[in-house]
Amino acid sequence: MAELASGLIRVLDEEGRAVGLWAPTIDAEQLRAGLRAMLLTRLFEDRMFRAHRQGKTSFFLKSTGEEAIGAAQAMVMGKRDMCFPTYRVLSWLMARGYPLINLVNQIFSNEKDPLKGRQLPILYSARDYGFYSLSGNLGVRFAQAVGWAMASAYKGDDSLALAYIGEGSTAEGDFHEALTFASVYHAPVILCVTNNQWAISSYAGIAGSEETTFAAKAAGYGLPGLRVDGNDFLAIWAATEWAVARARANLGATLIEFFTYRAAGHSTSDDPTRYRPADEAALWPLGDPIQRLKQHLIHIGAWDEARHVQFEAELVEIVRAAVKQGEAVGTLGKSKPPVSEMFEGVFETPDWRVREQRAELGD
Amino acid sequence: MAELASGLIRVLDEEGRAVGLWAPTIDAEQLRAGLRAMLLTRLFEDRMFRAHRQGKTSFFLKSTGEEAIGAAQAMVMGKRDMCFPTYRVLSWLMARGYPLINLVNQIFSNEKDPLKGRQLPILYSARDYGFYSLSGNLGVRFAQAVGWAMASAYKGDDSLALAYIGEGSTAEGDFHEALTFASVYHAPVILCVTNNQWAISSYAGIAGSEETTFAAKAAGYGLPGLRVDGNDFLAIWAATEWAVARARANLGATLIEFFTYRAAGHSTSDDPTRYRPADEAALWPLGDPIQRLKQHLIHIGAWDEARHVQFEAELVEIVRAAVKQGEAVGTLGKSKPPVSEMFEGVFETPDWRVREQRAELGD
Amino acid sequence: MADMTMIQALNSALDVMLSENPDVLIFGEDVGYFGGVFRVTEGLQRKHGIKRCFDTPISEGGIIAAAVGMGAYGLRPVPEIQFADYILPAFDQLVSEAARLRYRSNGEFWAPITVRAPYGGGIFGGQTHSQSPEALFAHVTGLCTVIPSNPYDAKGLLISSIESNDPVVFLEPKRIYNGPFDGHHDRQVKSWAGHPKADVPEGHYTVPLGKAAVLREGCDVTVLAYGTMVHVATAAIEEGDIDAELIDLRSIVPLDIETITNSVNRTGRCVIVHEASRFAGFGAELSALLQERCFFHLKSPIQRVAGWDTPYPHAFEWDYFPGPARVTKALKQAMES
Amino acid sequence: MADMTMIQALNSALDVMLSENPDVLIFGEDVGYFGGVFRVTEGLQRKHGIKRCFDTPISEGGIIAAAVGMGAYGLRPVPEIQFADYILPAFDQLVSEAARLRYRSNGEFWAPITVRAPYGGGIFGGQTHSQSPEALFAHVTGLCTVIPSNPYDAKGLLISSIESNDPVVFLEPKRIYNGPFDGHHDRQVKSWAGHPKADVPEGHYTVPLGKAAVLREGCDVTVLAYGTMVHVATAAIEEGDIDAELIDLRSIVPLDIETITNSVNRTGRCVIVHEASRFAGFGAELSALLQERCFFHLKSPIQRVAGWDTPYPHAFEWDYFPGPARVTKALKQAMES
Ligand SMILES: Cc1ncc(C[n+]2csc(CCOP(=O)(O)OP(=O)(O)O)c2C)c(N)n1
Ligand SMILES: Cc1ncc(C[n+]2csc(CCOP(=O)(O)OP(=O)(O)O)c2C)c(N)n1
Ligand SMILES: [Mg+2]
Ligand SMILES: [Mg+2]
Repeated sequence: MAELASGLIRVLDEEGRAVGLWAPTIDAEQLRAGLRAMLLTRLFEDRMFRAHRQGKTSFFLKSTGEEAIGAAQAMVMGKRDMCFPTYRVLSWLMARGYPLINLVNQIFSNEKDPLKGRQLPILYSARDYGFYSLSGNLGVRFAQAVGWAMASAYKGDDSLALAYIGEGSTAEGDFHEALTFASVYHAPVILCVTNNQWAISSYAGIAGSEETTFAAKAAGYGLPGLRVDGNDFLAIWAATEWAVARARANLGATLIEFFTYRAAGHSTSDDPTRYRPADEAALWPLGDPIQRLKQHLIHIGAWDEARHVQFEAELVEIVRAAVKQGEAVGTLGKSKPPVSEMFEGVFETPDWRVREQRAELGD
Repeated sequence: MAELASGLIRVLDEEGRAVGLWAPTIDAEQLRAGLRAMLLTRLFEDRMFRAHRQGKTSFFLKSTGEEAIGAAQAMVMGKRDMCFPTYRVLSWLMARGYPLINLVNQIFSNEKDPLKGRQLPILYSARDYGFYSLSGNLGVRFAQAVGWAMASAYKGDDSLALAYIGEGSTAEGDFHEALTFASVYHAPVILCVTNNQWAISSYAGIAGSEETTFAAKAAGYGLPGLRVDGNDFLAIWAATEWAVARARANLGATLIEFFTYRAAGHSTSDDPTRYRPADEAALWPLGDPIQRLKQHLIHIGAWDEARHVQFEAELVEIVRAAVKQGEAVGTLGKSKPPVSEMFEGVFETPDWRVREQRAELGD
Repeated sequence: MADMTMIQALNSALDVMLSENPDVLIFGEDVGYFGGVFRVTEGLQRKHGIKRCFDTPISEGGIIAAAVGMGAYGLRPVPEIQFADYILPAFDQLVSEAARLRYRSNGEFWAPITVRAPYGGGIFGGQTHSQSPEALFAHVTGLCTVIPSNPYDAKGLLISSIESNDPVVFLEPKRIYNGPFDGHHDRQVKSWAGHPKADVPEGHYTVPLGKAAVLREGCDVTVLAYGTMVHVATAAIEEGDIDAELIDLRSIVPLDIETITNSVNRTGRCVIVHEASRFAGFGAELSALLQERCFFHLKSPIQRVAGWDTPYPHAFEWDYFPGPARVTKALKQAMES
Repeated sequence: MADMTMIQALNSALDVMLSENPDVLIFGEDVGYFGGVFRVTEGLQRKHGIKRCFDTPISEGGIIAAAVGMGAYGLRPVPEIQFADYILPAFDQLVSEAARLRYRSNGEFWAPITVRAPYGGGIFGGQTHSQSPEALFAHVTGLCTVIPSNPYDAKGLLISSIESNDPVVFLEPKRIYNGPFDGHHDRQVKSWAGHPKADVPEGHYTVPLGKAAVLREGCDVTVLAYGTMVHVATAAIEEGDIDAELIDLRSIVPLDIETITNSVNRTGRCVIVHEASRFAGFGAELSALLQERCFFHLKSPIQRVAGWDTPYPHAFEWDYFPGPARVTKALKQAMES
């Protein structure tokens, strides 16, 4: 067991072959769906990042290099399971087929923003897609996932909870509280650390990665810890299937560390060359998860370069269309939900303060 | 290493012999001093517990069965090291020779209370005795000890910090924060979990003891974890010496779990028979730490029953004298510091609010 | 039907809700087998089972985080924090999460949780077993804060809180758990037996959140209080000869602005009483609101009677605690000019 | 000597203190090599070394706990919390420990720490990068809360805070880090260059805590503000024809009660302006204090201009943010009757 927490679970080798004990059986259709979710995420994020430069949104952030994690897990997890995301798992929503236009409208904070302009761009909420409400504060939702899983178990419902936390954020007390509750109550939850090795400007060492792995922390709670190549779609898939089987069998929680690399800057407010070599991303050994899955698909004869080129062109078009549609509604400042929305939803029914202030604002 | 965290480090065997690799060399004088601190703690606490029944104080709490921990560590640690205590390590102060009368006056909240009546009984503060300010809230000071140690290291001062936390309180986020900082900054601190198996009415399992040991949590931070018989004065001594040597050599922190048993109720507000068998304490296998050290002293020919009886009589007298002296000053409600003390120490110099309110109260 | 203490009334409310609604769960430190350090959950685990009422690790942050997750799932968790002083490790979960979930997710998720916690002084509990943190919660948009002053209200308000779809911090004045306390600490301890508000129905009933109770009508001055201070104010009024109108707020968020404004417009004078330290305490908001709304009716400055701006000092319990004498003094000051 | 922005002034204060006092340590998330997400600590690690200015794990509770321990040891830690919104995980350390240590230990230990945190809105930061939590700290006995409004004060107040032996929460209005902002978001962005208060001495100097600054004398109405709102109030006053006296509180604890009371006794009217949501905000305490002390001089109700009682809403930045128009409206209301 300790081996699994200190080593690195990999399935895809350099040639794109699926090798070793962990190799899952996934049909080509699913693999292509995974590739699509990852590529769509990459293209969408690049497009919106440019939109930010053009002043169409106040904030944006990319998950470049980490797209395999959310994509594979969204496909392995059941439709009724709930994911407690970080801001860096857009590929989950892509794999679940969340409408691009909803993302665009939320990012533009326009009139059609599904969150009514109340939340910072990319802090989505999509209950029907198994995606819990995001917010800017780190860590706090990790232990909420355990509560959700406890509730599911209490109701005899077989749905699971899955939560993500960045390696940097594991230093918050919330991390320990989540693992303690998950362990003590044998909650059906999968707790994932996305170790992309950077926390804004701080290397993972600031959270203790030089002392041991993040997966190794599981043992201190009597839980299994798996350390997985986070750029390996198949390895993520297999590890998640393992944790799901364990949870569904009421054996309890699993901690999974996804070892990956934050290829882009932290966000639109960040310039990574200030604190790390400009070519570090290029030199990253575990490779690009999209390239690796593509290579595998080609290797098993389920894909080829020509199809990929056409495929990518199609996705670019889909993204462009969605962005155009969102721009037609309006971008930041050009369009927004009615001001009344500022006062809605504070409580289930507005109290006199909100009613008076709404009148005071002359709305 | 893992062995040390999952097993149990013991030195004293059933016959009171010091056996095994961990057997420390302690001269008889020190052993007798340790016995004195432990026995004095036991007698003092029993006496003050009765004082509470007589309404002489608002609150009291005993450390029965855990006296070896603070006593041995207070003797091993240097005079300039700082202990961040829990409310259950009075034996530290006894071993350091803290005046009994100060304890009594604080417990009676009388005019001579060294803390000026501002703090609940037993929440002592004794800087000159290496005893950090206690308070009622659990956990929070565990990570402060790491800060103290970081400061000491920064100043090139070789003094160390030592902190205690109850096994139940390890579930607080503070525990994780302390271990994370201790690990990342290689702080010269000794972090101790006193696992007395109970947290008021909750068995240690509520904090995860059924999943693994508390010492085992150290590995998740790349720190050594020692699991020690907390009723074995010599084992505590040896483990502490090990951790001190490691810290002074700048090798960093150590987590020590002291496996012991809370023989008394949680406090004067508690009746343990409501939640555990009345005879559980009597059946506790690791024995009474005082008896075990006494037996060892006798075994090495440095003690005998006659001396012990006389010794105990002397200590009873010392306690009675101190309590009498405190009663002469006054007990709860009969005597208290001047009301002006209520307004002092909020800030270094009182601001207008405190000055006005003091006048308003007519003081 | 026998009278109930506040503890029995709270226990009854929890019992009723556990019986009527399978989505109600009760948990916290020592609340299960033991029944809670103040016995509020006594017998509930035995009657409803360990899945409905259970112990938690000592981790207030974890307790509230779990409650928020359960609430978002669809349950109605009723976590207990052993002392209100120990809510602070969970403050971020309450403020940044429980209170904001509905708003930020546009109603996709919300946290219908009721966080019970004994609070307040008068028990020689010292600094960390006596504090009154209500002002910290009142400033947080999205949180309700409820404070009962008697057994009848305690049960009805607790049931309303549990049935509310908004997060509620339910503060229980521990000094009056077993009997009313009017601040005369030197007099004999009273029990709830025989008190009109101790006559508590067995079954389900509610006392609405946001409705203050006018406990005594009067025309000279309006006295606003909640929790233990309701009894202290009552004593001060009865011992004096000022015809005061006494209002028990019962919940500070939502606040019954109408009742208090109407009263002060009528009396033209107001005394606000709470245990918490004065500076930036909830009394400040009440005072500010009333001078904004009743300015032209005010005959004298609105008075605040509160704890001093010091930590809660153990040995000075009765110098710190705002007893009847301080309320009487404020009433007189309000009547001057 | 060139003008400084608020960021440069704060950086200079830290630089001066690091140079003069070996017991000063600076740490926080991304403050070391990177120099902080707002660049306030830029260059300090390079100049003073990694032992004086270093990165920490993402653990606000751990950061403040470590600071308290270091402070108790004898150092003067100056931890940074990346955004004031993220102080909440450390709220218990600040309230139950830093603020209470001196009192409960009768002066054996104390926590001379200065917790820096950017706060406030006006930057489209959304809910968790825009909040103004000062009222939560103001209610805590034993904590000081300081809020500068310009580069000169920022440096002088920060040095005073670091040299203070009491724990200080030092809130930096991030909207005016790089230039004053008067709330006219549709106008061109201003820089600090040329601003009288941007003329900042290189070396050591202090601005005392607890002394408000009267920025403009006037006899019609007193306007109380701090942080970014000082500039918004200035604009509103300049654009109107009301002879207002503008007071920048600079620190809310300790509060300069004398200056504000004298002013309101003179003008008889008062408008309080802050960004934080209104209910139980710090404006409530100011309003309560002034009606208690100036009641018989008041000609009209004390007005509060504040953020609405909703979470900070991203797209509605300028509907939520209390700009000049709302201040002007309040000034007019204060003058009526
Ligand atoms: C409680 C809290 N503290 C600090 C921040 C500021 N912050 C935003 S992102 C970030 C770095 C997070 O790093 P990591 O957890 O590794 O996630 P990643 O960005 O690498 O996905 C920090 C410090 C925050 N948002 N919330
Ligand atoms: C933050 C906090 N939460 C809860 C409490 C209430 N409380 C006091 S002692 C105690 C049990 C502590 O158990 P443990 O940590 O094992 O220490 P022990 O009493 O066994 O020495 C609890 C829950 C508290 N004092 N502080
Ligand atoms: Mg990261
Ligand atoms: Mg214990």
